[in-house]
Formats: sequence, structure tokens, C-alpha cells
Amino acid sequence: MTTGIALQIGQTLLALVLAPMLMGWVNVCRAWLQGRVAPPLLQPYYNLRKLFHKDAVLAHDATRLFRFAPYIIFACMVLAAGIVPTLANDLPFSPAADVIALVGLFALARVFQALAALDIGTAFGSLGARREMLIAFLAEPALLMVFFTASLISQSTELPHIVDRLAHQEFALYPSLAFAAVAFWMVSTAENARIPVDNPTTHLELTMIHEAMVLEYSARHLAMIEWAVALKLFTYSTLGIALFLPWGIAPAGDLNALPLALLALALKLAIGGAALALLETVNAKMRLFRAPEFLGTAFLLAVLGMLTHFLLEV
Amino acid sequence: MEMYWLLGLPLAGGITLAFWGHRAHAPEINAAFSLATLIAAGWLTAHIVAEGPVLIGGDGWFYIDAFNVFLVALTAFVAFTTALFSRPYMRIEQAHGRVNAARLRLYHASYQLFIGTMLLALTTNNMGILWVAMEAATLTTVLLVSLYRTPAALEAAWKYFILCGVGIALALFGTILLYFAAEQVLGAGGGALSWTHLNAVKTRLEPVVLQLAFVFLLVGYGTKVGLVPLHSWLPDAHGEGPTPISAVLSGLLLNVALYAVMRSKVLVDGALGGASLAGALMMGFGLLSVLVAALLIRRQTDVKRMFAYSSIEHMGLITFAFGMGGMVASFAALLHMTVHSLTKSAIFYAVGHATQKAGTQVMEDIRGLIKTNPTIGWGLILGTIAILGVPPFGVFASEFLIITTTMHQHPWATPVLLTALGVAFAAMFGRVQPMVFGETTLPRLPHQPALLPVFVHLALVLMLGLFIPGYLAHWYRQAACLLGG
Amino acid sequence: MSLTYHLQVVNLLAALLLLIAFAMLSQRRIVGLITLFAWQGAALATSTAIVAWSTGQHHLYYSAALTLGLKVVLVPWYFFRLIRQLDVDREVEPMINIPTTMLIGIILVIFAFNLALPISQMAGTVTRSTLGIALASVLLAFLMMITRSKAIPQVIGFLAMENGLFFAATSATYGMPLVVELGVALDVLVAVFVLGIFFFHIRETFDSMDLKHMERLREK
Amino acid sequence: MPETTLLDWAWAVVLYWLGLAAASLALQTQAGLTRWVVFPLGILGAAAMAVLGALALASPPTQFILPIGLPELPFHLRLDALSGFFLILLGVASSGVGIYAIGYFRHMAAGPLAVLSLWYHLFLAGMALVLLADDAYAFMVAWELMALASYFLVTTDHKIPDIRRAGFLYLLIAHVGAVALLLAFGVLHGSDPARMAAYSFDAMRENTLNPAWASVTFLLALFGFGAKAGLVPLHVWLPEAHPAAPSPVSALMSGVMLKTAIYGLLRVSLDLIGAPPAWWGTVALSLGLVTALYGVIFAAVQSDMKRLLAWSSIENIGFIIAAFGLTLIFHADGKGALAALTLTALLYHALNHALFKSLLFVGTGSVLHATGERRMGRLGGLIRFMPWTAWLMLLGALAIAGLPPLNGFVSEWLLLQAFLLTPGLTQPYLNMAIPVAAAVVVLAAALAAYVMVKFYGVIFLGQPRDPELNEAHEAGWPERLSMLGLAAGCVVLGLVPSQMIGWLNPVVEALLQQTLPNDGNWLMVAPLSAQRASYAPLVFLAVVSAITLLVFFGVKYVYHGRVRRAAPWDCGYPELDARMQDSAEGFGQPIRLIFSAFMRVERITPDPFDRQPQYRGDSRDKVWLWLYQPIAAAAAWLSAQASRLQHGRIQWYLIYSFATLIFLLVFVTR
Repeated sequence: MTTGIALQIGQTLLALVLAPMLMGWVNVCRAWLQGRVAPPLLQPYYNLRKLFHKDAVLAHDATRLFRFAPYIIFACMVLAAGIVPTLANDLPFSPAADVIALVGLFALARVFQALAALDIGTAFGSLGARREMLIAFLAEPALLMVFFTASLISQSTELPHIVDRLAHQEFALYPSLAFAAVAFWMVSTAENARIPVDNPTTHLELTMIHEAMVLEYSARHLAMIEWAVALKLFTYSTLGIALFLPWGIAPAGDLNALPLALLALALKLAIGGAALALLETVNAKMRLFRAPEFLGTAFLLAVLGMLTHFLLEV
Repeated sequence: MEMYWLLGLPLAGGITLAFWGHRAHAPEINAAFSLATLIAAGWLTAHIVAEGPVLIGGDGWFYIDAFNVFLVALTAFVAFTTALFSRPYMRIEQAHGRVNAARLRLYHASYQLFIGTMLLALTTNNMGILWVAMEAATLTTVLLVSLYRTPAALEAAWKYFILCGVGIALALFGTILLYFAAEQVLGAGGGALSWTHLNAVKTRLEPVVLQLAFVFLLVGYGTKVGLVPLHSWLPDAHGEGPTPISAVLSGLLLNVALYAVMRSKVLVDGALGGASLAGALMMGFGLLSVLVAALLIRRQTDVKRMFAYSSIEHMGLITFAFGMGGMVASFAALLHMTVHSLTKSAIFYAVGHATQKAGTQVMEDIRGLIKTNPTIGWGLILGTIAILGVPPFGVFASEFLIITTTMHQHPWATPVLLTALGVAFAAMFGRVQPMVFGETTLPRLPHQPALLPVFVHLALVLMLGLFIPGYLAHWYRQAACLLGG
Repeated sequence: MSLTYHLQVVNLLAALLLLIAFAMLSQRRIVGLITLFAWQGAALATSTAIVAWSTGQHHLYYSAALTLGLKVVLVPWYFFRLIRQLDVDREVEPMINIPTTMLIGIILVIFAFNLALPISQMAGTVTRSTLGIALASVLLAFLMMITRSKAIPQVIGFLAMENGLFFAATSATYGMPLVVELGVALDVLVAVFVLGIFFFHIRETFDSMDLKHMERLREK
Repeated sequence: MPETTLLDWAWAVVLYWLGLAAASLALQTQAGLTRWVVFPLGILGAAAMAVLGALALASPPTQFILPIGLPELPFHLRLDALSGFFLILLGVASSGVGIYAIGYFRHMAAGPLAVLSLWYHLFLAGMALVLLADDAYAFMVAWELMALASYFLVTTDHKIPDIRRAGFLYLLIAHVGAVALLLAFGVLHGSDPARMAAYSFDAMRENTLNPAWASVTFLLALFGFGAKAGLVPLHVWLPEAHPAAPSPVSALMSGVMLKTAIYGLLRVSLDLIGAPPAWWGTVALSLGLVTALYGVIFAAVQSDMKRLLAWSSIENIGFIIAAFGLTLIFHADGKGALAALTLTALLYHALNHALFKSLLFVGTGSVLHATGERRMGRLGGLIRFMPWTAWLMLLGALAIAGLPPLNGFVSEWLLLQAFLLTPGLTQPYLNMAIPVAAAVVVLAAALAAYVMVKFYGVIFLGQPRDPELNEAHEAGWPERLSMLGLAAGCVVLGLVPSQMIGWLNPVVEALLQQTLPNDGNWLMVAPLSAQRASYAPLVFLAVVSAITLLVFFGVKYVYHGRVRRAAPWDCGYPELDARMQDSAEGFGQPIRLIFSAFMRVERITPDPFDRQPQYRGDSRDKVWLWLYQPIAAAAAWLSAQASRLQHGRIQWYLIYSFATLIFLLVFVTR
């Protein structure tokens, strides 16, 4: 149990630390692919530090909701990161929430983000909030179908059990998971405000989704949000890893497997980040109302995955 | 003994009021006579409760059993409350100059006589006298319908007279055929028309003749019941006559006519040996009436006409239930007769005052009653809700039984019934609600309206919905057995 | 032997009754109509009297007398007086196409006879076959009421109907109990009286006895 | 003299409410007494009712027969676990709302207040009686009493034509539904239908119908109760009636009255008919999903706050009915445990909805009092003027949006678990179709979040869209107290699912003879087995709040807590104006674009050269077009035909009689 607690905390801290680096890594790769001079890998950390030092500027009638939202969002992301098995598989927190609760957690963070964006009452804030919620309700059904397909095999929505079933019992190829993986990729681009649904680096307010919501934030509040964004990307990546290529995650109570697990994780994240950068380079951001089609496709793929499970794997 | 009081009092009242009917206190005299009649009826009722069915009079001129005793009580009661209501009502009418002294005299005299004829029709044991009384009931009311002497009133009265006259004539032919058939069994003489004798030998009566007789009787008395398509006189008469008369026509006369039909039905059923010809005919008429009346309610602009059509609808429902026969259905029909006449008369009281306030019967011009006269408003909307068969009012009790019985005896009929009830609900409630609610421009009434009867009636109906006294239920059951349960 | 003789007379009168009924159906003038009505009443009274005499049903004499007094004397007199007062004397009624009416009448008669046939088989009375005629004249009177568009003719039709009924009562069943007879007679009397009042009201309100003024109460 | 049972007490409370109704009629002149004596006494009754219900969960069914009603069919009453649960729901919600009512009707004149209190308590009594009734007649009487009372409550403010229309529509549909129920009971009679006694529920329980009639009964019942619950396409009255009623009444109607329909469905289909085939479940499931989606989509495009809540009630009812359908499917398939899980989710959600919907409705009532405005386009920024209302409403909004760790999430989570566990049904089609249905549920839930962000953001956040909003005042203490209580209920129900499931077990067992195995502990709920799924809201809340505070103070400590106030940046745009925020219509625009197929959109958009630019957008329900207008037209046509009968010429009337006579003569002598 103590090891469990230790692992839990260690893993969460690891996520906290690694998240900005993953963000940085993606930016580096993208710069390379676009033939630009890459920013340092640790640039996100510099940004965070700078932001923490600055004085926070709040609009005159910003309410407590506006001030607390960043911390709540951050906390939600930390918990999420703690629940998803990244290195080891026995986590005391994980029974607190299965994948569905995880979706709920993300939703909670999102709603606070949107409410905070509405608080000041600027045109861009409400625009961003509206678009964010729009993308969300389009993405969530697809996401659930993905989880559903994944949980069909292990008859469980508990991540550790899914990982256990896939990684630590007899190896099998699941075509259904292939579909699910693609769908998951599409959904997570939408959820993490990445191209082609949203462009995290844009400076044109009218095309913004996520950025438009945080325009009024500054200093430490902005820092919390940026960090939360990074954590979210990290969590989604590890979630994808846990669902679709969990090999390498240490089984419960096996401490010797940890270094290997760490290595595997780093490798997977590096590849994943590179792939994300690649896709973001070759794709362009699509118009907002193309998003339903995009996510509809994701939903379709997930359903297909489920059906293939019923047809081929039962 | 009380029998003679019961019939003598209205007669005496009629004669008295024929001379005094225009005096200042004539309404009180009218009410007093009605009260006396009510007491006599109560006396008779008590007697029956004590001793069961009795033949009264020389060689059984009058026959009181479970079927007509409660109708007698009901008739006397509603007659009394209506007299109470008509007290201020006719005063206001006189104040508005719509009736003069002579007409008031006519009104009061014929009111009493009308009640008398109905009581006679209910109590007599002789099918011939029954016919005479029914005809007399028409004659005493026809001049009341035309009381206001407006073209519309005259037209209504004329149609009432001719249509009911013809109908009644046909009923007479039916009675003759009945006599003709009875004569074969009982031999000539008075006995051949007395219902008790006929009932005793009904199984030996000639079916062929009785069939024809029943057709004539049904068409004849059915005209007075207001069964579609014989109903044409009813909305006109109710719409144009003075409201108290509409109340008693709707509340009582229709019941009495239906009573006559049922008395003959018993004989026919006996003669045909349970073959349900009569029942089938009545069910047909009933359904048709319910449907057509409900559809016509939707077209109304005149409030009294609308409630007249609702009377047709309910009479149709009762006829249907009687036609279905069987213990529960007949029980429900009898209950429905009671609650319908109570509720409908209550509604007409409220409507009467409302129309007096507005000075019109056009519903668009009656608005927001609840503002100036809350009691009238509540009376009207509660009455409407009650008549539309919303529990816990008694009308629902009977409709509950009727519909559930229909559902397992004749499921095919339920859609028709329910469509009709639904349409009627939408139409009536949609028209009454704005009359009661909303802003108003109406003035207050000069006289204090007599709304006690309204709420007494509604209270009774409410009680019957929640609790039916034992002896009443007992009568209903006996009557239901009698009517072929 | 004498019975058959009486029977023949009654049948003859019955035929007469029917004939008059047809005549009334085709009569345009109101005065003529009333006369015909009186004649019908007379025929009715005679037949009643004969039946009474031949069968010794004494209360039928009263009934015959009643008929005579009411339908032959009182009512026609009253009507004549009425039309003189209302001077609708020369109001000639536009009848709808007499031949068709006649045709319908014939059909009705056949129908009535067929209807009455099984009944009259079982009648114990001497004059049973007249029931069909009675029914026929009732239906004809009904038809007349339908075809007439003026008030007075309609009422006469109504009363003619009563005649038919009386005929049925007396000839087919030797009359109802006297009480009933009296009651019926009373009703007829009152009815006529009421109608009289009516006519005046109608007259002073519409200044015409034409029923087409009385079509205002209808569903729009 | 037998000892008094719980049922006796429950009946006593009903009588007590009836007495209060009568008393309030007597207090026509003392508004103060009505508000400060009658209503509090009513609340006492409600609390007592909740306690009785809670006790009834554990104890065996009790029943007795009242000496009123029809002869041979007197009122039967029965109190079992199911009734008990719904009595708890009724008691809890109505005590919360009752406290609110004390404050809300502050400004009402004595006369109207007396009438209102009369119908209010009759309404409570009617609902309680519906839950207690044990024969068809008593049930129908109670059912219609409930409808009637609520009708008069809806039309409290009858001066306004729209409200009258709403009330009429409501009563009409309620009546049609009641008639359907009547038919259902007519079919569902005991063994000997010729006797009235056959219409007691006991007789119905003993009698087993043949499948065809059973299905007829079920469909009639679904229609009848659906009309009351707001099942599409019978929902049209709901968005009209709820906004029309005074807010406490809307709260009661939406929170409690709709649930009586759910109670009826459960009672009839699982208790009275018994042995439901799977296809009933499929029907209910699909109807429920359609309703949920339909409701939430329309909620998203509303611009009137109470109307929005009404549509969201339709959505939640859709959830519940879908859960009901799934229960039937599992039950018919012999998957007892899964059926138990679904039924638990159903009951849980019913209770949750009663709490948060009441909370939201009374909250809108406070907003209405403070601003006199129902259109969200005229509100905004109220969190600054009425913080209590705003923060408590935030809890309600999060709860109804189905966000952890509040109660809305628990029931949705349980329901989704049930959906995820469908594999293993014997029917392959259901196997594959139901997961997709789960996706619909999730879609509706996510849309609900959208709706709530819109609802809360437009009303309470941002800039006041109207200058006089700056005078908006906070609600009085009774209102705040009641909102506090309801919000607390939402939180507690969210945090202790394990215990709740334990309490619900008797109800589930009574209906399905099977309880839901809970593999969790006091901290964690794990239906069926911890291997499958688990959820520990307390841990959840603890971690999130701990991290929040930790980070908050940590940042303050490590760096600094300095804050500068300035004008909003807004990307440097100098003059910021409240009218630049999204209006309610604006916020609904994406939904309108995506789901335009569902609705008929009517918009007036200004062209660039308008002097006074006007914008009006309205999204109408197509069901009116396709269903109700044709029916009305048909009725109109028929009655027009019928009215030709009655065209004034007496000759024609005579012909009718003549023809009838001839026809009948031919008919009998044929």
C-alpha cells in the first residue's frame, strides 16, 4: 500500500514535470518540420516561470469564479493525470474514477473554463466559451464509444484492469482497437484544441476556440491554465498509451519493471509528440462548422470498432 | 296519501299562481310550493325506503319502485332549487323589462304545472297516462320557451312544439300498439296499459308487435330525450327560453323522457326474451348523439346553446349505457342521470347570472367573471369541470364505470366515446375558461345572485363522486336489476 | 252476418279516411284543407260510433262524441275564425311538386300495409285490417307536415296525424281506457289552444305565417 | 383496534393537507397568517411525509380500505417501498419548495394567496394520494385532482392570455392522458370484469392478461403517463405551462409531479401487469432517447429562462424513461442484476432531478423577483448583485449538467454503466444497438452541459445587459434557506452514492425481486463488481479541493499574491459594451445550425442599412406543425360537417325524424 501511495504521488509529480516538456517537444518538432529554428525544449518552463513572477491583472468586475477557475481546472487535470496509469499499474486513486468519471472530470474543468470566460463579459470570451462547449458535446459521444470499445475486451471501465488485460495477459491483436485508436486520436485533437479543430498558436481572435477563453487571464492564473493545458495533452497521450499500446507499463507490485516502464513511456511520448507535430504540419485548421463532420467521422469509426468487436472477437 | 300531496301541490300552485303570479311576492310563493312538493316527495321517499315498491291509488294508478323514487326526489329537489334561483333571476329580468306582469304570471303558473306533469309522468303506473303527462309537459313549457316573444324565442318554441308534438304522437301510436299487444293477453280494459300488469306478463306479449311498438316509443320519447337526429329542437329551446326553464328542461325533462323509454324497454326485452334489439338501438342512438353533440359543441358561440348540446351528449352517454345493459352499466347510467341533472342545472344557474351581468349570451362578450363576481366565476368553471367528467366530481364516477364496462363489453365503441369526450372537453373548456378568467368589463349585478343552489348542487355532485350513500346505491342496484341487469 | 256488414262500413270509412288524407296532401288552399280535416274527423267519429255500436263497447261512444265535438266542430270553427282574424285566407301555399308527393304517399301506404299485415293477422278484433290504414294515414299526415311551409297547414297535418292515431286506437283496439282517451282529448284541446296563441305571436312578430321566416336559429 | 401503521400516518398527513387547504380558504383576508402559519404547517406535513416514506422503505407493505369511493369499489390505499421512495421525493422537494414559497408570495394579495394556498395544498394531497392509491378509481381521482389543482396553480396569474392558453393546453393534454389511463385500467381489470371490485390493484395483480391485451395496456399506460411526464410528442404543454406557473409551482410540477408519472409507469408495468416482454423496453428506450435529445436541443435554443428549464425537464424525463426501457429489457432477458442496476439509476436520477430542478426553478423565481425579467437577453452579471442565489444556482447548474462530484453525475454514471454492460443480452440486435443508444445519452448529457453554461453564463455572468439590473436585490432569507437546503441535497446525494444505493435496494427488490450487488464500501460505489467499474466521489472531491487549495496558497507563498485591477483587455478594443456579449439566441446559434432539421426557425435579421436594427429569432417545435395542427384541423372539419345537420329549416328536422322512423321500422322488420 505504501508503495502504492508512493507510486501514485511519484507518477503524478512525473506527469506534472513532464507535461510542459511534451508540449515543448511538440513545438520543437513542429519547428523542425516547418524548417524554422526550434525554440529550446524547455521553453514552456521559462514561460511558466515568467508568468508566475508577473503581477496578476484582473478586470475591474472579475468575480471570484474568474479567479478560482484556473486552480480548479489545474486540480482537475492533476487528478486526471494521477488516475491514468503511466508507469505502474496499481494506483490507490484509480478506483476513485473509471474512464467515464475521467470524462466527467474533463467536462468539469471545461465547464469552469467556459464559465470563467463568460465572467468578464467580453465578446471574445463568450465566443470562445460557446465554441468550446460545441466541440465538447460533439467530441464526448465519440470518446465514450472509444472507451466502450476498449472496455468491451476487458469487461471493465477501470483503466488498470484494461491495461492489465491488454498488456499482462496473453497477447492478441484486436482489430476493433485499431478503429478505436484512430477515433481516439481524432477526438483528442479536438479535446486538446489542436489542429485541425483549433490552432493553439493562432493570433487571430475570430478563429480562436480555446485561446479566446483565456484572453483575459494573465500572470499566475494564465500560468495555471497553460500548465493545465499541457497536463491535459499529457494525460490524453498517456490515456491513449494505456488503452492502445500499454506494453511496458509495470504490472502491479513489480518495482523492477519501473525503469523499463519509464523508458517505454519516454519513447512512446517522443514518437507520439513527433507524430502530432507532423499531422499538425500537414493539416490546416478547418472551419468551425466542419468540426461536426470531423467528429462525426470519429464517432463512426468508434462504432465500427465496436461492431468489429462483436463480429470478429466474440 | 303523500302521493296526492305530491301531485296536488304543484297543481294547486299552478292555479294559485295563475292568479297571483305577477304579485311582488309571487317568486316566494313559487318557491314555497316547490318546497312543499319537495317535502311531500321526501315523505314519499321515506315511505318507499321503509316499505319498498308500492302500488298506490284505486286499482294501482301509481307505482313507485326503486327506479322512479329517486327520480321523483331528484325532480322535486331540482325544481325547488330552480325556484330559489329563479327568484332573483326573474326579478332582474323584470327590472330589465324583458318580462311583464302577465308573462310573469304565465311563467310561474306553468312552472308549477310543468313540475306537476313531470311528477305525474314519473309516478303513474299507466303507460297511457305516462304519455298524456309527457305531452302535457311539452304543452306547459312551450309558452315558457317563447316567453320573451323575440323572433328567435318564437321560432325556438315553434320548433319545440312541432317536433316534440310529432314525436309524442308517434309515441302514442307506440302506446296503442302496446295496448293492442297487451289486450291479446290481458283482455280489454284499464289493466292492459298498467305497467305492473304488463311487466307481469311481458314474456307472453307478442314480440312482433312489441318491436314495432318500441320503435315508435323510442322515436317518440327519444325526441324529447334529444337523441340525435331527433334532437334539433333542443338547443334552440334551451338557448332561447328563460334560464330557469333551460335548467329544468335539461336537468329534469330529459331524464323523465328517458325514464319513459326505459319503462318500455323493460317490456320489450321481456317480450323478445332477452334479444338485445332494444339495447342495440339505444346504443346506436347513444353513440351517435355523443359524437354529433360533441362535434357541435365546438361550433357554439352562445353559452346556453353550448350547454344544451352538452346535455345531448350526456343523454347520449346515458342511453348508450342503458343500451349496453348489465348491472354495472345500468348502475352507472342511473348515477349519471342523477349527477348530470344536478350539475347541469347548477351550470345553468351560474350561466344565467353571468348572462344577466353581460346582457348577452354570446361567449366572446362574457369575460373575466372571476373579477367582479368570483362566486359566479368559480361556480361556472367548477360546474364545467364537473360536467366534463373530471374527478373527484360524480360525473367522473359514472363515466369511469361506463367506459371501463364498455372497454370489456364493446371495445369497438370506446374510440368513438373517447374522441367525443376529448373533443367536448377541448371545445367546452376552451370556451368557458376565458369567460371566467382574464380581464373584465362587466358591471356588478344589481341584485344579489342566488348562488347557494349552485354550490349545494356541486357539493352533492362532489359527494356522489367520493361517497354514494348506502340506500342510494341500494336503489340504483335494484333499479339496475329491474332494467335487465 | 251483420258484423260483416258493419265491418264493410268501417272499412269503407277507413278507405275514405285514407282518401281524405291524400286529398289533404294535395290541397293548396288553407280553407280547403280545414274543410277536409273536418270531414276526416267526421269519418273518424262515424267509424268509432259504428264500432262502438257493433261491439257494444260503450265508452267508445264518448270517444266518438269527443271526436265529433273536437275535431269536427270546435277545431275547424276555431281555425276558420283564426284565419279570418289573421286574414291568411287567400294565402295559397306553393306546394313542392304534387305528383312526387303523391308518389311518395303511395309508397308509404304500401309500406304501412306491409308493416301492419303480420299484426292484423293476430288481432282479435273484427276491424283488424284497418290498422294498416291508420298507420298509412299517420305517415301521410307526417309527410304533409314535411311538405308544408306555412304554419297553419303544418298544424293541420299534426292534427290529422292525431286523427290517424285515434282511428288506430278505436278501430284496431276498440279504444284505449277512457281515462287515456280523456287525457288525449284534453291534450289535443290544449294543444290547439296554445297553437292559437302562437299563431298570433308569429303573426305579430313576422307579420306572415310563412315558416321560412323561422330559419334563423342554426349552426353557422 | 389494530395498531396504527405507517399508512395510517400517511393518510393522516393527506387529510392534514386537505384541512390546510380548507383552512386557507377560511383565511381569505389574512395574507400574513396564510404565509406564516398555513405554509409552514404544510411544510411540516411534507417533512413528516418524507420520514414516513423513509420508514416505509424498510417495512413490509401495509394497506387499508377507506369507507369512501364507489360501492363495491371503495378507496384502497397501500404503502410499499415504491410508494415510500416517491413519498420521500415528494416530501423532500415540497418541503424545500414550501420554505421558498413563504418568501416568494410576499407581495401577493390576501384573496389570491388564499386561493393559491388552497390549490397548493390540494396539489400536495393529490400527489400523495396518487402514490398511495391502490385501486383504479382512487388512482384516477387522485391523478385528476393533482392535474386540476396544478391547472389552477398554473393559471394563478390568469390576466395574461398566454398563461390562460398554457393552462388550457396543459389541462387538455392531462385529460387526454387521463382518459388513456382509464382505458388502460379498463383493460387491466381483475378476473371478473362484470364486478366493480375487479378494478382494485390487488385484483389486477392476481389476474394475468393474455399478451395482446397486456401490450395494449402497456401502450395505453405509456401514452397516459407519457402525456403527464412530457414524453415526445406529448410534451408540448410542458414548455408552456412551466413558465406560466409561479416559480415554486413550476418547481413542484417539474420536480415532483412529473415523477408521479414515472411512479405510475413502474407501478403498472412492473407491478400490475408483470412479466413485460423485451419489446416494450425497446419502445420505451427509443422514445426516452428521442425525448432526451429533443428536450435538450430545444433547451439550448430557448431565450426564456423558465422555458429553458422546462425543456431540460423534458430531457431528464427522457433519461428516466430510457432507463425504464432498459430496465424492462434486462428484466425480460433475465439479467436481474443489470435490471436492478438500471432501476437504481432510474430512481436515483428521479430523486436528483427533483432536487436540482426545484433548486433551479426557485432560483429563477428569485431572479424574476429581483429583476422582473424572464428573458435571458435582458439579464446578466447578476452574480455581483445576488451572490447567494448565484453561487447556489451554480451548484444546481453543475449538478444538472451531470458533472462530478455532484448528484447528477452519479445517476448518469450508473446509467452509462448499465449501457456499457449490455453485451450478453440474448438479442444480437439489441446488443449492437444499445451501445449506440448510450452514445445518444452521452450526447444529451454533453448538450446539457452546454445548456447549463448558457443558462448560468448569460444570467449570472458577464455584464448586466440592462442598466436597471444594477438595482437587483438579493432574495430574502426564506428563499435563500430553501435554495441552501436543496443545494445541500444535491451535494450530499452526489457524495454518498453507496449509502443511497443501499437505501434504494428495498424498492428495487420489491419490483424486481433482486437487489443491486454493491462491491464498493462506504467510500466507493462499485455496482456488480469492483473489477468492472467504481467511483468514489469523496476521494474525488477531497483530491480536487486539496490540490486547488494547495496550489492556491503554494503559489501565493512561493511567489506573491499581488493583483492589479484594470479595465478588461478585450484584445485592446477600447469601448466594451454589454451588448457585445452573446445573447441567449447567440449562444444557441451553433445548436440551431447543427440541428436545424428538428425545428422551424423564424428569424428577423436586420440589413446593413437599417436605422434601428431589429433582431428576433424564434425556434419552434415542429411537432405542432406535424401532429397537433392536423388533429385540430380534422376536428374543425368534422364539426363543420356536423353543423350542417342543424341548418334551421323545420321541414328538414321533420324529415330527420321521419327518415329515422322509417329506417328503424325497416330495420326491425327486416
